Amino acid sequence: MKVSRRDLLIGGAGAIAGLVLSPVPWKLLGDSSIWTQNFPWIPQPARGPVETKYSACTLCEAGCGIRLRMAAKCPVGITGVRSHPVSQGALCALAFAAHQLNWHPRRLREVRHAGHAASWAEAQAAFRKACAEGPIAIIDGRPGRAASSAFEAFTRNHHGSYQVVLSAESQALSPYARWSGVSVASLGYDMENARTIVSFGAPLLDGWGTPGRFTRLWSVRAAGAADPQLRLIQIEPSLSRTAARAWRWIPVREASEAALAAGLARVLLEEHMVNAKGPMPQLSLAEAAAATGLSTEAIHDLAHTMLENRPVVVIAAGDNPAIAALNVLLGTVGAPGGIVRKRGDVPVQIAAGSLPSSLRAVLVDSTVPWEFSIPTDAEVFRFAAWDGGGNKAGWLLPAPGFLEELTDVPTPPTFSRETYAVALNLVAPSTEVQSAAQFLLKINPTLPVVKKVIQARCEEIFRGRKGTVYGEHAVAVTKIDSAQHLEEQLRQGAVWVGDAPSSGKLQCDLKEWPAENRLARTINWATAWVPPVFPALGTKLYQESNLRELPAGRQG
Amino acid sequence: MSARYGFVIDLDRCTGCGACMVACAAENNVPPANPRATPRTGLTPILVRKVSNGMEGAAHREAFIPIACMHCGNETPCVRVCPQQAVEVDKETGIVVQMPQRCLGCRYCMTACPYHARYFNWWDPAWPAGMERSLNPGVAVRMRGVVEKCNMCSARLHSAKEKAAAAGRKEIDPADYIPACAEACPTGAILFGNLADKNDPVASASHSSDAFRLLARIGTEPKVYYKSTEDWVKALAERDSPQPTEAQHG
Amino acid sequence: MGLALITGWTAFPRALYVRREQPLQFQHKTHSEKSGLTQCDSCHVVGSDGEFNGIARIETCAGCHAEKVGTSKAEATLVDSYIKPSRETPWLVYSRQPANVWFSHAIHTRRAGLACTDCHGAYGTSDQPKVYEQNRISGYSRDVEGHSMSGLGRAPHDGMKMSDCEDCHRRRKVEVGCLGCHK
Amino acid sequence: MGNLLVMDRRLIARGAERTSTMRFVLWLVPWVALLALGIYAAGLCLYYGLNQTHMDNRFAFGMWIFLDLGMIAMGAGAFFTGFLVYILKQEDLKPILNSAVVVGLICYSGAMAVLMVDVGQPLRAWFTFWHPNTHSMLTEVTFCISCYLLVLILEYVPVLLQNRQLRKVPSFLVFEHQLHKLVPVLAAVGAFLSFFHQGSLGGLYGVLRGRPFAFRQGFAIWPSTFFLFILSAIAVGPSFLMLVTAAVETFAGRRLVGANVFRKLGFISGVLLGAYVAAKAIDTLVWLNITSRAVGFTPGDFYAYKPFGSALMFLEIVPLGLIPAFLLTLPVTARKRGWLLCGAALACSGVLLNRFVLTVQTLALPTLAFDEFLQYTPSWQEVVTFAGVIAYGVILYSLSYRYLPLFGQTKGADKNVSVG
Repeated sequence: MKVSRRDLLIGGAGAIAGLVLSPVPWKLLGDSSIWTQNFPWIPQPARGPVETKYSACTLCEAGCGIRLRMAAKCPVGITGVRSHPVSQGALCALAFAAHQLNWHPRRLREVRHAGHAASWAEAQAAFRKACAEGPIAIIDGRPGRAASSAFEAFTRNHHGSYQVVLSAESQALSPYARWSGVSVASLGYDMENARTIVSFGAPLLDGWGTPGRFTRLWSVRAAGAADPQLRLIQIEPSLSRTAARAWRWIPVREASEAALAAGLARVLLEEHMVNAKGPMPQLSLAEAAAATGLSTEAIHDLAHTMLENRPVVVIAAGDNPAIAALNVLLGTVGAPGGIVRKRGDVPVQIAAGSLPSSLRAVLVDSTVPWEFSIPTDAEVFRFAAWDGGGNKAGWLLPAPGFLEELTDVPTPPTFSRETYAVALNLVAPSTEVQSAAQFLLKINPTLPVVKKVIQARCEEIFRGRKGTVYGEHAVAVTKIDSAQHLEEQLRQGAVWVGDAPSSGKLQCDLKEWPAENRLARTINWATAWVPPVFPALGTKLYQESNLRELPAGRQG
Repeated sequence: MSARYGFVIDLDRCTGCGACMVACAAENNVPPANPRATPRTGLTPILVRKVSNGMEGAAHREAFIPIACMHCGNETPCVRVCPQQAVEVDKETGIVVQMPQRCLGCRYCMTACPYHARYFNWWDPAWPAGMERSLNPGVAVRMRGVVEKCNMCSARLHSAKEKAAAAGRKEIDPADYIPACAEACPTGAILFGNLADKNDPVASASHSSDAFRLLARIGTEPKVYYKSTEDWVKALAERDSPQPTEAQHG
Repeated sequence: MGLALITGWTAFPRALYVRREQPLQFQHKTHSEKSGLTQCDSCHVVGSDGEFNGIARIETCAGCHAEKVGTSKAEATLVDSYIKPSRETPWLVYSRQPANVWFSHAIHTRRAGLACTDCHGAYGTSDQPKVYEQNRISGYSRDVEGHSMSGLGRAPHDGMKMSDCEDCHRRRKVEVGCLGCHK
Repeated sequence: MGNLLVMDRRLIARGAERTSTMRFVLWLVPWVALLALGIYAAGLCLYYGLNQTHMDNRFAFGMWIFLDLGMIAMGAGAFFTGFLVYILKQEDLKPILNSAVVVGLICYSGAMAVLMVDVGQPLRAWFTFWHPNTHSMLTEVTFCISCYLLVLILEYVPVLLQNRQLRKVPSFLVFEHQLHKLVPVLAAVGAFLSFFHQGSLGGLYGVLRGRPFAFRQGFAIWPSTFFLFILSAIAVGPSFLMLVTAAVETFAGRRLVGANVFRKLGFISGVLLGAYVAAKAIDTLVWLNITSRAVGFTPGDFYAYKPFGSALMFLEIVPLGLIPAFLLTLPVTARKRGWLLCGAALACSGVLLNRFVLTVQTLALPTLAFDEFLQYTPSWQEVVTFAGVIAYGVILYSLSYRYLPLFGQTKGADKNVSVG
């Protein structure tokens, strides 16, 4: 039979009509749009039981208290802990995305030697050999931890040297340590009792010390008030975040802070505004003015403003003796509201500025900032959880990432009291990692084990019967029935805080005005943070907005 | 009783640290930037903007203004223009809710918003391998080609409601519901609460003499208030007051 | 035209859904009658904060099935391939909602006092799992989309699409906005 | 090749003079290439997403929306001529009616196509029909435009059916006959829909209270731009038809419609343009002095930023508004074809400029006190996609002109058919 054009057309029309009356087009329309709502390539959150854990942030020495929301045994959210006596619920911007760090593309996933993949066994063998052949050094970025005591022990047994890299905050305190013979680790600022704080470029409102402590203090006592209870005077060449919010901002020339300090000292001494009689700086007021770009009157006025509201404490951004000397003149060293001594003697640490020559090997702990370049030509064993790039020489050893190891958190340097906390390994390592302490333990099984040291420290605190444990509630140590119980609380995220410092017992005598002026290493939100990488969400701050810039040497 | 949730942001206290932005992104499963993203194509449901008084030298002042959805309570521009009801003002809470799964990505709402608080997903969301395990199960991940914005951390409102129901309560416990940005702010600059509740600190703060709203004269009744003691900052509220310039890079 | 109609109504639905078997032949009946787990919440628990655990996790099963109970093949699979290695059973969830849906069992059972069967039907007494039909395009379970193509002549608890929720809410005069059910 | 030639010949109406197949194909080739390129660019945007464009969160609308608005304004000729012919019984305009329908169809379908690329989730676009937000101008636009597109297609079908080959199917003849009866109704419906969506397109921006540069007071639910858009659209619709016709005449190398048609179109266009300019002037004054001032925006906020100076506003109102209005209406100039076309061209560019200012300048201007003025340049994908649409238009029009009686000049052909 012949199909005419007409039949075809009619048939076609019929088919279309039929389809329209069937569910086909409508269902397809609906399903395709539903498909766009659940694209298979869009990741979905894992399903699983949700729980809450408390711990301390281990990404810098501040050790802020964190609350973790875990889903399917994996952290899905981080918030601060209001009841935490040091951080008081505040965290730095990056900490809120810290739980994503362990999957950072730059996560170090394998042992590397001279840029090539290697095995843990090879690394072990190489380090053992090195120890046998000659002296070694271990560099620690965060002294006073359980791991640190393992390092010290190892260096003792293997005639090596244990050295530390101090944070800028600690460096700022080291002049007092040098003058008083008290270890930096025992010093702190009694900000809660100060009424005027003169900061020479220290980013007090930008991650300095512990993000929570000063920002909260400032927020309560200073923010927005024309005549605040707490006066923050910021001396800084550029309008930093701190300067922008300070009560007064004094713009000075780059690196002229020491000169200003000298100028202020002259005014204070010449006008007998302080009890101290000297030493008098060599620099004249006019010279200071010239150096800083301020008028002599301005320096003069500043000196007077400093003393209007006492106690006053001066804070430097780094190791700057001239600025430290101001505190000595002002008599704020060892006085309430000034530089205080928070505990008895702890061993004085040697800064790793100049390593002894003729070293066979240097082991660098993962707490040492990536920026720190090791001043040695010995074989380097560097532990790191993230590869900051540019490290092709020696050994690169994958260390545990965020909350992947059991560690303790000693007192942050700037705090006025002694504290102690524990961070559990809440997250299962996503790759084969070893901490430096574990690594050394394999070589020398007699070393103190982190777990044991933490136990011992808890017993010590328990026996000391001093201070309070801040967990769900604040409990005085005297009210806790056993050391095990105390340790248990710390393991669940509580923090122990010693009693208020017994001020005094801290004497600094200056024979002459410190001439040398080591250039202060200014710190900010980024360098206070130890990992060389930022959490992926950091892009919100430096790429998807102009709020901040990704600092040089940092990986996004 | 129906609430009117809102914010009072104290600009004297904002140090521009950016904690609110990161905390918000983490809470709401906002993806990290695509390598090609810029400040104009990024996703920042809350965005801290830096402003200056335009002066030189020691007279130079800067301030930071966190900008999120203002949850306009009157003639809500985006709600009015959305052709397919992907945005609505929630009767119960006053939250202006964006439903990305309903959105067709026409971006009309973005042209309507005077605060630039709405963001388009120019790329498919992507996380580095494995990082999807860190996603918040309370929030659905958006897809490419839709508009999103601050929903006042509705996931937290949900869990608060669920908790209340489990305890046999009808009303949520205010302590259970606080958006990520307000919770994260280290200086307590971001205050969150129920503007309709006279006893709520937010309600009183919103009436303080230092409080103001952005472009209030447009008449959209934003539920985000700002506070400042500095006159040049207050002057940023309206267009016809002396204008400072946007400062580049922080 | 007729041809088009027939294909559209018969062949198409078959082609649209892929039929998948559950990993285990789970018997609700046995559990409720023989093992005395008479209440749904013996296994499907609403937690203290109102969170719903959904299908019991493997630990719960292990509570009774640490060793093989009976000799059935399913029993062997359960113990050997899931409980022993403590792997979660990859159940195909008939009523799984898409990611942007927020549904609180606490609110619907505690506050509204709905019974499980109101939405899930009498599935709790079935003696073997029904076949799981998945839409090839949208990926939804057919129990969510509803079995009848025309949408006519549906069983009360057939379908868990937005329209179904809305119907019930309308009937019970419970008004909620988008936020009420979406995240 | 050979049978292409035959086919081509068999499709052309008897008695109608058309250029040789060769030349026609050569003419089409570049356009087809451009169209292919456009489809490729659009494909990129659909596959990789809108990151292929240079639009961003602040410039959420770009070149596409501007040109869509422009195109639809130009397409207004279709419904307006229909309205004149069938409702106002201006029979002498009938000759250009078919051409008008094709132009309209091209403009509207083209705009629709671009919109489908412009939205982030085209597969969900139909939600607007399922969950419409009745307050939204865009809903109004979507409904009207899609309905009117149907109308245009229905209006196009009878033209199509006048093709020599298709007329051979008797049932089609019947069908066409019925449709022809329907056409006046369609024209009426079309007119209604179009008046509406032309307006809603204006309303689109007029309702943006968050954008004081665009926001206007209005009557009832409609801002003044609603009415201004209708007026401007029907004003330039005829002008655009004149331009198109003139262009075709140049290519065809002979007059297709009488000078009277041109003059009439010109006159209508001119009068309406005059009315539009007057209305616009008043609207501008009200807006600058009352509407925007009330919310704290001064003219400085709108015209302080180059290149969007007040010169632009002047350009739009006088050289591209008032002057063409006179050129088109004054007997002196209207008698001269050259002046007439010149006026038409000016009028069209004036309205295009208006659409540009409303779409682009609105988004470029700051709203918050600390906003900055923004720049935006379209990406090649955006440009090429749109160029593709132009190509599509040219191709469709060329085919229609070659094979269909666009200017009712195939009377003779009809006779032949009935004879043989």
